[in-house]
Amino acid sequence: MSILVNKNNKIIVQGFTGKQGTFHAEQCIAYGSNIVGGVTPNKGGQTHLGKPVFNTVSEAVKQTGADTTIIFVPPYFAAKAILEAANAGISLAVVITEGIPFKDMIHAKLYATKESMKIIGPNCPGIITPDECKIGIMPGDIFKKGNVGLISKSGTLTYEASHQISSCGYGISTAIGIGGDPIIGLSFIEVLSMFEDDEETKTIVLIGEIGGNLEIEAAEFIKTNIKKPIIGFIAGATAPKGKRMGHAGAIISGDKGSAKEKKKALEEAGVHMVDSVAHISTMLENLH
Amino acid sequence: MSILVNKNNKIIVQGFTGKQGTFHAEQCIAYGSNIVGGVTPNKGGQTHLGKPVFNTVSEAVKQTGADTTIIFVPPYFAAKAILEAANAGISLAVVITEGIPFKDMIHAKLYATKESMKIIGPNCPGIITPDECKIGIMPGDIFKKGNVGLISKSGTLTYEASHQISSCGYGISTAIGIGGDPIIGLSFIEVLSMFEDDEETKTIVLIGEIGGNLEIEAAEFIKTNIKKPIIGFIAGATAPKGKRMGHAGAIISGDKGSAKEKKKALEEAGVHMVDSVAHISTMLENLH
Amino acid sequence: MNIHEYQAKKLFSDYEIPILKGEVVFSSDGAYEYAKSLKGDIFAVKAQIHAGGRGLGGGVKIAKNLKEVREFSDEILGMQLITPQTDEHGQEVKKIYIEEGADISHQYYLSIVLDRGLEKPVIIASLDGGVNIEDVALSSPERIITTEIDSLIGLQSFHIANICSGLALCKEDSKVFGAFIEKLYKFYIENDVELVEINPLIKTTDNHFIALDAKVSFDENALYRHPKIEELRDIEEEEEIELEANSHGLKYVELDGNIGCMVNGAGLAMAVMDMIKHEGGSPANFLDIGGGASVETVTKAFEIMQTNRKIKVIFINIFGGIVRCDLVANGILGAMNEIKLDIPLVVRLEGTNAKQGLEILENSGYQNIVAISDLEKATKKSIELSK
Amino acid sequence: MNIHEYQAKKLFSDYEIPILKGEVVFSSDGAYEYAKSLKGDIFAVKAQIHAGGRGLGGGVKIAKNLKEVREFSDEILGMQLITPQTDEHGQEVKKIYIEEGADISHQYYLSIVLDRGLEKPVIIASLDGGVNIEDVALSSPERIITTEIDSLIGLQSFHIANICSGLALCKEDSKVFGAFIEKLYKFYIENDVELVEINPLIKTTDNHFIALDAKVSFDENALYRHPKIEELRDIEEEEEIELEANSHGLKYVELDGNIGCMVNGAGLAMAVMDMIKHEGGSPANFLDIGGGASVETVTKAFEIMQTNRKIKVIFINIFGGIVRCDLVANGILGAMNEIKLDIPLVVRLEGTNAKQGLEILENSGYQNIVAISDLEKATKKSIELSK
Repeated sequence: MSILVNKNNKIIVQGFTGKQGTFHAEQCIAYGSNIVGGVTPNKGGQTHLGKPVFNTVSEAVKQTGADTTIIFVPPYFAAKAILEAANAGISLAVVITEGIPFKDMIHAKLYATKESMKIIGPNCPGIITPDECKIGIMPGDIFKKGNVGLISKSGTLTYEASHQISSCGYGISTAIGIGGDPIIGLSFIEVLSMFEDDEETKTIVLIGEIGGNLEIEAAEFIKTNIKKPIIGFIAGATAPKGKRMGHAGAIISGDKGSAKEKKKALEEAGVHMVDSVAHISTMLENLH
Repeated sequence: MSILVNKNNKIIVQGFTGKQGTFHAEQCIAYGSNIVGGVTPNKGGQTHLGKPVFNTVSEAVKQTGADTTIIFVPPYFAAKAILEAANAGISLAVVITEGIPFKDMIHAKLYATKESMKIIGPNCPGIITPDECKIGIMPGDIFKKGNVGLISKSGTLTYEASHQISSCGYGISTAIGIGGDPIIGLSFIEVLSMFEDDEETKTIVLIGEIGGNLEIEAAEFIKTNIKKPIIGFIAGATAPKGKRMGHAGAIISGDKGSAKEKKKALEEAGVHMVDSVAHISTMLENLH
Repeated sequence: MNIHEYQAKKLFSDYEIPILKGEVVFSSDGAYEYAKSLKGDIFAVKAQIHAGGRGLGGGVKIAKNLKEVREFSDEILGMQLITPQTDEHGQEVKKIYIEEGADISHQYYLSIVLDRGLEKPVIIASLDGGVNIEDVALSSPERIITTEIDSLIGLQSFHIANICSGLALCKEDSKVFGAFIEKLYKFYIENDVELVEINPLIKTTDNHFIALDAKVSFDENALYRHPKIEELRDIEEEEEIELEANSHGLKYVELDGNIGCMVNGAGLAMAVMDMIKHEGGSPANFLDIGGGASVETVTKAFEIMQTNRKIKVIFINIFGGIVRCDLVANGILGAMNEIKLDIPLVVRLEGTNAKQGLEILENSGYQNIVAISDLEKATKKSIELSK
Repeated sequence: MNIHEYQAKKLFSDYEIPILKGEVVFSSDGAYEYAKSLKGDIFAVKAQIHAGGRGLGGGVKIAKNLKEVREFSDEILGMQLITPQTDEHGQEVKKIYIEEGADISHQYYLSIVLDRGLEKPVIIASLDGGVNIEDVALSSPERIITTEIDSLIGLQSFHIANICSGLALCKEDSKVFGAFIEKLYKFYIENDVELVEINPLIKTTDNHFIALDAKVSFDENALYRHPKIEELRDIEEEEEIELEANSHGLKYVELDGNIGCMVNGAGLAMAVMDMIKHEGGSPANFLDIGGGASVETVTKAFEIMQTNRKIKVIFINIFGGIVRCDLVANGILGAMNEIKLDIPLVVRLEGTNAKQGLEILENSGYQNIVAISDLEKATKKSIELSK
């Protein structure tokens, strides 16, 4: 078991023939992900990386039965790519693109919700179920199979956490980077709930960061809904107010969204918080 | 029991102080419906029919705890009135207004769905649970309490059917006129499903008419979902093609939407069809 | 509300939707003069009536020279044009549209219409134009591309790509056809259009896409937002008597039978027509007098039915609800005083104060009024009196 | 992206949002001349910097005559203005806004801002303007009306009615204030605004509603659609070095400490800063070099960090994923060849080919490079070297 993705997902790549799309699609294929084709407008009919290219998602779905998409389309067109995927009946879209205007993303998410398409991202590393399916830009080989569900706003912190988890002999059921933008698709709550229901997942590692309110909401949700042990970390305790820390969403305005506030809320919800990302493995060992 | 409405609904009237709104609100109050107030922009603070008038639905909800609205607002503003009700957290809107542009209605329904507000109508007589609650413009006294669930596109046909039902000693659990416009809120399917689940309802009377596809969809649904006996009638067997029979939606285009086609589909779904509205009572007696 | 081809094309050109040069004229002289001003040596002469299928009835002719333009114009102007969409008497042609010719390389079909079931507009495009789209739908459904447009997202470039790809258009044609669809959708959305249909939409030998025909109908309920479109209403094309009824809040449709019907409520009015037919009679009309039954309303309804000489009996069926039957009865008597009716009147009253209403009618002294409370009996009585 | 009050007010006037007459000037002479051209006998002299709370730092003064205009302008122009939103050094004032006076009868607050949790814009209106809205939220939340605007329906008249009614405005004021909100919302939506805040929004004694202040920030990601707004960027207001970093695809924020950080990934970069602090050190910056670690990128990062004289050690933390650590090591050495670094470098490499990468660094011959694979050890080493 795992959550959201496994070897059965039939995946297409939107922005397939672009530089980024090509590079990462190749990596995903090498990992064993079931990439069935790609979409690039006006390039339909070609073959790329040994897979068929289609003009539209709708055609790709008709021809290949695809149910999942990974989006590398540039920011100005990415929201439209999400609309197209939702319109074509795709059920999960992983959006790698960084820099989508929030107004566009609000609209795309509204429509995706209406069409029951889940979104991971945007501006995220993607999702991986080790040894089965990688839909993203993360290095596959640092994710070892195991029983820890990993969810994070940050890409490299996901890798760091996964590295620590495997360095102490544990592994990952599924790892998801939900992205650090102000408007994102799946949030902590939905993913936590899936991990809670997933038999394979025994422990959850949650990595948040400053900005926004998602961790506070997660804390509320955890209190009454999550029974599995959670290890938590919030990045950005030393970040100054009013400055964007790389991610568009990682900004403290007023006193809201600070690491301190989030850490406190999660601790009160029973999450085992660590002060340093280097202590995730220690905490994991303590819990077992 | 009953469906959708009972003596607990707290009802407001949108377009309260207008001629139509005043007349029918008075009738509803006289029937015993729990009208808690009304809304007319710029007339907030007044008292009308002994009930408070508010400027906005939101205020009315805050002050009275209203959960239901009946809308008498003129067609040009009616869709906005629906949006306002949905925005204010109303859970059921009965829309009496006739002549709402379909584009407006599509939009209003989209938003109402998002906000989980049910709509009955527009261009409908409303809903009544005899002896408990009337939210509409139907004459209350022809609806006797009983075990027949009545659903109809037409107003006066609802009265005619109810009259026949009571004339042979039966009565109504809840009667709903869903309206004859091209775009309506609750359709046969949703209401049939509620009647199926309602303990009080033993038999269902379904009255359709020419135009559109709702009866065909209902037939499909009935096959696998409805076990209670249904008596059916489709008005407009003798209507010519391409002519609107009063209701904006009652028009046969090509061969689609004819009474013959609908009757056949419903018969195949096990509905007891009558050829004349005068035979509903006979059929009801035969079934019992 | 329907409009004429020439009106629709004028609106199209406001949206830069490509059409051929053409003009509406009212005489063969006008036709001749206008055709002379056109370049080219082939002209279309097209009857301007609302009903579709004009070509089948001889309402559309291709003239190969100016002489033929005059001949065909003479032929078509003033004819009673019968098409599959008119009744058997046809529709008188009072204006014609003269249009330049074009070299056609392919005929497509394109329409945008509200799909009631989906509650969305759908764009229907077909590889086969110039023929009945319903026939294509039956014989080769794979040649029709249907695309739903969710109002949450509107028309998107991927919709257009899907349509063009479905029609197997080449890259250059896709660009031109895509732009055509965009303009048509804009027209559809901005004007509360219910149906816009272009059949055929031609591709010319020099690769232009042009609307060769144009059928448009608008949402009646939204016309208040489009006063300029409202002005396009051609009252000559709508049944005068139906318009007259409408203007008094009555909904009226004329039929072939001899039993005049006057009912409150559209559903009940249809049910009454059905019942008459079911029992062996023949209804002369659909007439919904709506909520009220005042002396004025009933008088107007009588006046309207009097215009139909075939009517042998009038069947009034009122279910008294908010309207009390005693008031209805008085309304009927009031109207009887206004208008001398020399045919029998069967009145069925039921609902609120039905008994009092029937009594009022029975005691009225009018010999031609039969008052009955049972629906089926009243229907049978009407039929009996119509034979 | 933030803009100045004077720029925001110019945009407001394009949307017919009422403002007072005013102009930006760059000298006290200019201030004097402009003030002279204004009617009235009271003038505002306002420092134009992006940070809020200017009044508290002495950046906003009310002049009662032209002489005072000149005096205050002299005072404010060139000052290092320290406000609750600047750092302790403040921000140099290079331009001021001269504005006519107004007779204020009430001060309101109005803003429209994206609520990330709701994923909708919200309109926040308060009865108390001219004060810190967060204080009002704490002390008298009932005086703040918050209204969510769903993008499916946009701003509706009932939203406005709810706001006006929440502020207990009379019918006449509601009309004027309602129109104000409509214009402001239009401005917000059409320009991809992230925050527009008017504090205070005044009502004058003659019943006009006027934006007395204006704070606007835009969605950086959407600026490509608004080239004219992009032109309003005031690079003097943004940290020069951060802009320089940005233009090379690096994300850089300067801090107070002495350990320079160079990390791939924003989350990891924050986590490294936190870890340094947690272990007793002090980070000098946030620096995310993103996905690549080429010679050019690393060289640029070194150059940027060299501008900060406080830095005693550079801590490089790269988690090799798609980027292989051996290539990163070569990138670092390449950069070392370009730039003479006289401070120690602690490099922690982990992930793909980490071992090879560390070996390359160890064998490089650079005495000031310490290569470590354990994150915590590397952090502690950096702190040790920074003391």
